[in-house]
Amino acid sequence: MAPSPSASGRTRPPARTLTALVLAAVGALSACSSSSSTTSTAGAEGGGKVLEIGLLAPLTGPSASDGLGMKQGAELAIKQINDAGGVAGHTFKLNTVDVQGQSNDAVTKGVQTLTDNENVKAVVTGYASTSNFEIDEFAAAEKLYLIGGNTAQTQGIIQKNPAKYPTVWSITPNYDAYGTEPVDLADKWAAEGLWKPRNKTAFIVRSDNPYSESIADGLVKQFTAKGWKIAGQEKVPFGPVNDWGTVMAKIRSADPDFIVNTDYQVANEASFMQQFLQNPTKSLVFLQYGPNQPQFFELMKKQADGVLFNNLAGLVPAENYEPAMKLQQDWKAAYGTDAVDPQGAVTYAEVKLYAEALAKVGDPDDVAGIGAYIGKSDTQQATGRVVFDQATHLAKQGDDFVPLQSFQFQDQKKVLIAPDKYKSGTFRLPPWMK
Amino acid sequence: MNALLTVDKVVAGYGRSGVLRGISLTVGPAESLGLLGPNGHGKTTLLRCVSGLHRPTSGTIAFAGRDARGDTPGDLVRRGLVHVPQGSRLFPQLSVEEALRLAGTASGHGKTWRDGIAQVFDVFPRLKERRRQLTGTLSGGERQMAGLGMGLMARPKLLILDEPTLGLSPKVKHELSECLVRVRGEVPAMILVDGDMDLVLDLTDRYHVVLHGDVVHSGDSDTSRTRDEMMSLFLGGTADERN
Amino acid sequence: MTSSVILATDEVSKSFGSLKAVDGVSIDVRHGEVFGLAGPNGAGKSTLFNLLTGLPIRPDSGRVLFNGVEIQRRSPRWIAKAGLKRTFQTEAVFESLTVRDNLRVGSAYGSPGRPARWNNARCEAALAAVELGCDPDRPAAGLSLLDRKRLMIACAMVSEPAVLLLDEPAAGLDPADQEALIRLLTTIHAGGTTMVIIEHVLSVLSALASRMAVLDSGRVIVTGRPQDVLADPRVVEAYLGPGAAR
Amino acid sequence: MRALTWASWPAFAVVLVVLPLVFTDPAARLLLILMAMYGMLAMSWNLTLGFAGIFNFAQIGFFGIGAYTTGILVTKTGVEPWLAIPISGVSAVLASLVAFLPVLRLRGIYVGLATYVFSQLCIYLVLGQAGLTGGSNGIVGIPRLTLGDTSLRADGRIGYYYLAAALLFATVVLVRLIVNSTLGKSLLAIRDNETLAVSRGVSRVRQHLIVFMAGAAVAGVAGSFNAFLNGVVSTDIFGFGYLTLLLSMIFLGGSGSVYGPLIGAVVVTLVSDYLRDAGAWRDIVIAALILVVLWIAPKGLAGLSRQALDRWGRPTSARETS
Amino acid sequence: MSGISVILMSTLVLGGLYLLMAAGLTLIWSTLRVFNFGHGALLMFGSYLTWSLLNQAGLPLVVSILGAVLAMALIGAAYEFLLVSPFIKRPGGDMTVMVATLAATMLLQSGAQLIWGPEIKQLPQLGSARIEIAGAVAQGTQLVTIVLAPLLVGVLAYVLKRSSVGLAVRALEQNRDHAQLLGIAPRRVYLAVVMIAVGLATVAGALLGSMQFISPAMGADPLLRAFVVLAFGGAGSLPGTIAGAYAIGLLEAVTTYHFGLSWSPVLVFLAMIVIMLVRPEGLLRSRVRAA
Repeated sequence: MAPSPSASGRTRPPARTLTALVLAAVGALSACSSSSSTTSTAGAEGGGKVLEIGLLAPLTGPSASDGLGMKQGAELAIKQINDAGGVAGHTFKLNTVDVQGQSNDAVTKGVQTLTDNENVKAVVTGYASTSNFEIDEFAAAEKLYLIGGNTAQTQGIIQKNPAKYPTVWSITPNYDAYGTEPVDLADKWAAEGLWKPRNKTAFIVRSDNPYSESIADGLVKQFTAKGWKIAGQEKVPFGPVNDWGTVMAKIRSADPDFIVNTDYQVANEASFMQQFLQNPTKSLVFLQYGPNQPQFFELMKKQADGVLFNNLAGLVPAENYEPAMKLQQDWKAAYGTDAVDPQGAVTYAEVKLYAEALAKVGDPDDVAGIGAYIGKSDTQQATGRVVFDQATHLAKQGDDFVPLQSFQFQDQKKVLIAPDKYKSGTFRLPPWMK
Repeated sequence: MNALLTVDKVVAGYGRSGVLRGISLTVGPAESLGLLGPNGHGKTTLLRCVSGLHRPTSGTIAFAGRDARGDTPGDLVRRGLVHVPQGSRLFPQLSVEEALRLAGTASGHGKTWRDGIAQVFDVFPRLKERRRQLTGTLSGGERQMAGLGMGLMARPKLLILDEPTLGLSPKVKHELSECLVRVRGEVPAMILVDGDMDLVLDLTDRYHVVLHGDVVHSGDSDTSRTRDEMMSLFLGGTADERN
Repeated sequence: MTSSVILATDEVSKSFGSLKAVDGVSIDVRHGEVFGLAGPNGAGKSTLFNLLTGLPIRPDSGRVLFNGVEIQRRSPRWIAKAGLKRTFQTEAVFESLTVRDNLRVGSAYGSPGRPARWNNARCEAALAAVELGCDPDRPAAGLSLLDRKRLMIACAMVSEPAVLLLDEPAAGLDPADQEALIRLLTTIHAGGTTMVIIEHVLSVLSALASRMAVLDSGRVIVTGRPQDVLADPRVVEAYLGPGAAR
Repeated sequence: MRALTWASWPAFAVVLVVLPLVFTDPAARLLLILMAMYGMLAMSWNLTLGFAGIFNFAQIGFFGIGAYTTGILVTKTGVEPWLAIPISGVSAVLASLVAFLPVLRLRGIYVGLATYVFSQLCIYLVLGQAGLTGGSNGIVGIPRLTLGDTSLRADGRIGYYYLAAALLFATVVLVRLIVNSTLGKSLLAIRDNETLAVSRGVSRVRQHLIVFMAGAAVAGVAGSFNAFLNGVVSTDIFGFGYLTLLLSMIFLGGSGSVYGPLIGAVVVTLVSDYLRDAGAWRDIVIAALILVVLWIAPKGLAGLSRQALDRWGRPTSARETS
Repeated sequence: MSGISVILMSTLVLGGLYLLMAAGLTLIWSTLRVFNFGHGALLMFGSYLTWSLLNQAGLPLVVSILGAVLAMALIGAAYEFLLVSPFIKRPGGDMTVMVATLAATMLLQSGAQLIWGPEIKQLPQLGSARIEIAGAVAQGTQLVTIVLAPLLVGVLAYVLKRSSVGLAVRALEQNRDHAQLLGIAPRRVYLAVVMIAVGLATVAGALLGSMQFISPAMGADPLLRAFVVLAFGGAGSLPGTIAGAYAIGLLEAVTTYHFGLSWSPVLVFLAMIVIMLVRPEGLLRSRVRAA
């Protein structure tokens, strides 16, 4: 297509702009391709010594503190491995990609970056997207992908055809226990006389995302099965929730025995709790996941006392469990705190698991071999004993495998109150109920 | 002679169209100058240049013995050059009293604005009646009075009035021209532009006719020849031919 | 007699707040003539033009008849397409378009029915008609004042309007340019275009118009042949103040 | 000079064809694809924003609606994927009719507010219709485009590159056609002086609607392409991130020219890729770049390059005589 | 019963926050004819500055807020100087200014992330006062917001009504040319207006940072709501803005209570679009003007 023939006098701009454009594009692209080729020479030639481990982590956005934990965990593991002289003649380097607010877009870009990069031999994460769609991408690209969170989604994707995903393994177990444990514990405490429910009613707050929804659904089912009444439910949009006022009003008018909020984002849960405490009801409060993050306690301090929460994937804080104690020491040496970030424990374990597999298989390009080795492995990690279920590629759950740890803040400390095998304290009535 | 205002060879325009083509004039410290001439020939642009709203392309403007070209309208107002612009939009949401007070404080008479308002109310008793009314709701004549009053609030050494009777009915025009006589008594020097030639000639000492961005004719305001010239200018042909 | 009237207003009025800008104005413009509209500043001339073209205001009362059809409720675009084209007091052209594209827009959207095919020849003819000798591919922004006025007129003429409304075409021009413009308008009129011209300077009108009306304070005070109108004492009073007619 | 123009289109096409053969690295290919897609979006947005002077912030909405149309069609209805591309364009055009409502009555920045809110509303509607759109989860598992048995992803996404290049080429042709047509001239006329334009018989509403719909069609197709490229769609596609990214492309490149936004797309894509690991510094650099360009070169990089070429090509310019 | 009181309390808190934002936006819009897309980012930055003065410089809370307001007013002056005045006089300058303020948003947000990190922060409660009305509780910062926001904006409105500076601002809004001829220097007034507006946004930021959390993106939501307030109350009229802010607060509280947090924004935005279509000059504008 050409400009209209009558326009004889002003035919220059397109030609000139086009030239400029092409020049700019070619110049810029050659610059960029040369930069990418420098990285490829580092690894491609003769089984060069440095391997990259990709990390997908939300370094910015609402889950940034989880992302920081993931990064710290992976970095600590890599440093330890490199300091010990590497694995099978290779040392590791971390290649971190920010998945921001876990948006599909950002995750996709991150996945593309990592799958396009030949040097990246394995990718680890605590969690990346909310739907774990990236599992298919990594499987298609035949990259090793070790994942932590959103196990319901992982299970949904993998169990249709586990053979299609030989390189994808989740070191976090099935979340079903999240949907039952709080109910079972509440009944247990009532039976032990630690707590007297007035009418066995529960109020459930959920966030509009698959993780919160599936846990909330599980809880509703379990509450009903155990003879509880659901006094009310409220769904909030996924993302920052600033004003819980109307939700609180509904909670107060329902006046339940037990309040569960499955919105896992730490800021939302902290503001939920702060606003609840302005005018509390005589209810137990259970917050899904968020209080595990150190930031929750930093924001809440004394106000955190009494809050119940649990975790399937964090470090097992038991004095008699050696891998966990070792990580805690190393973490303190590296980062100055013995509050090991739960996501850090996950990525730490993932890197260690990969290193172990690589040591056995030897060739980092034998992705299938490494994947197969990991699938059959049985290791003691800081998060518990990791053995994989072949039908779902998830780690097995249970007190003898990866335990579900339940906590309560007591006297401004995080106290493990279940399971009995590891526990360091017992449930107490929260201060607002006294 | 020591002129209060000197405009020398000023060229100005908007974009590429030239409006003023090297116009020159002076106003003495106690003099009243009239500008006559049809629309679109540069009178308003000249006034905007003088009061600093518009930058001339070339030429010099001096006020009270100082070069005024770099001055903002605010600087000039505080030095005593006050321009009451054409049209009477004023500040529709300000009351008469607020508008007058603003004119006083903005021109640097923050301490004595109350006295100023009292004086303005002496000149325009009508404004006193309307003091609480928003200027947007005033009649056309009253709005012109408010505009003039705001001009007086700045205690001008030179007051520039651009078409004060524009769009007024004959009756209101007559009323306003009486006010203008009083205004003339309050200010040392004045430039008056108006479509009503009689009014201009009554209130000024000298006049210029501005055509095509330059002064084409000047004279003393009391000569009767002025009328004949203006007629030929506006109506084509001279009065003699028509008689 | 009535059959030759192409554009007429019938008791048209428009107020802005308390100001009666146009107050019961009735004029009629005949086929092929040049009709002048005069009056001092603020008399309501431009407002009347706005009412004729519906842009951007409509009359409060009264009718506007174009070829016998009431158009006072029609959209400005409809009126333009029907063949009533105006120019503006400020020399308005589309500054970011070239001279050629100014004409192209005028032709493509202003013509009644389907516009004739736009080509070089039409562009050149339009430029020749207004004696605009510049490079048609230069931006309109750089033209001199007179050339902008020429372009504005050409842009209106290129759609072959039935009536051309000119709002103070001579404003801002020096005498030589004014002469050139009057010559140009005479030529265009000789080509058969009906014109209504607003002009403050009556001498320009007397050179062009066959009939004229003088407005003051929104009302028509005199209508007639220029030489009669100029001699009327009411006109002198309107222009020069009450004392002038003595 | 005329010959050069005639030659420039084939030359442009040749460059588009050859580029991926020069840059075989998958990362560089991906960058080329993104440049082409953003180029399409930015150029089509500039039709309304730059040429027509409409504060249209709904373009991101059209992009997202195109993407969601494709996502829903191919995952829920089994429509032939290739067919989803034009359908997405059409659905974006339909959406543009709704978004155009504010343009009927509002002016200037108010149009900006209303159209921005339109894009925000898209987010909430998508979240509200979770059954269809997957809610905050988005739509995942969108099958990739294939040609015969070959996936467009194969060989470092070369298929996607050529699809993007073809779409970009078509967009450039479309934008040039519009800009050079009487429609394009009338848009400038309305922007310069609406009253005069209306008095010349130009209908603001009609002309603006046409260009609004044309821009929306391109954005819808780009959205569809994006859905196939990524295999997922989620609500971030309506978000502030894309908005600022594309605006910076348009204004960095120069909103007054046809190719400015394309230049901007190339530059911003490269800069943001180069600073991929720089975290927050990336946005700081891009924002600073925009501000510097706005300060020193109001017409953007395109204006700068034009100035440079003018000086270089025609040392004694006789363009302005007066 | 408690539903109504909760809605009312929510209205007062939300309305107060939106009011602080929207009043500044309105002021800037009516005098400079600029929609400041960076207002949310300025709020965020003010909030962080308050946090720093409190936790890093160790100042008392109230002093920190005042210090942040002053510091932000200076940043506001730089903002006007660098981002608004260079562009505003250009042809098509309104769009350029808008892009410049968007770029400023990017700069401030990323800058905040670099300076303060991605982790959220919080300011302590402002006081411990607490009232309870029919089951609805307001305490600490909420209570301060309920009182302070209308007080500040009311004082501002009164100052604009009575003082010479206020007269100058209003005159400039209504007739820029004539205002200059009276001796008003527009640039100085613009500067003052931007500084006041940014100061108000900082107060809003401190309140928000205490009731909720401080994060780089915290300003986006209040900005969007403030836009809705402007559409509702008619940009450029302070009384309209006051009414609009509480109307939007009420609308939001009611819709949140009855339709949930997910649907409330949809309904609020729909209301805004409908109002803009039906009454582009703002729903409340003419009535307030006539009063």
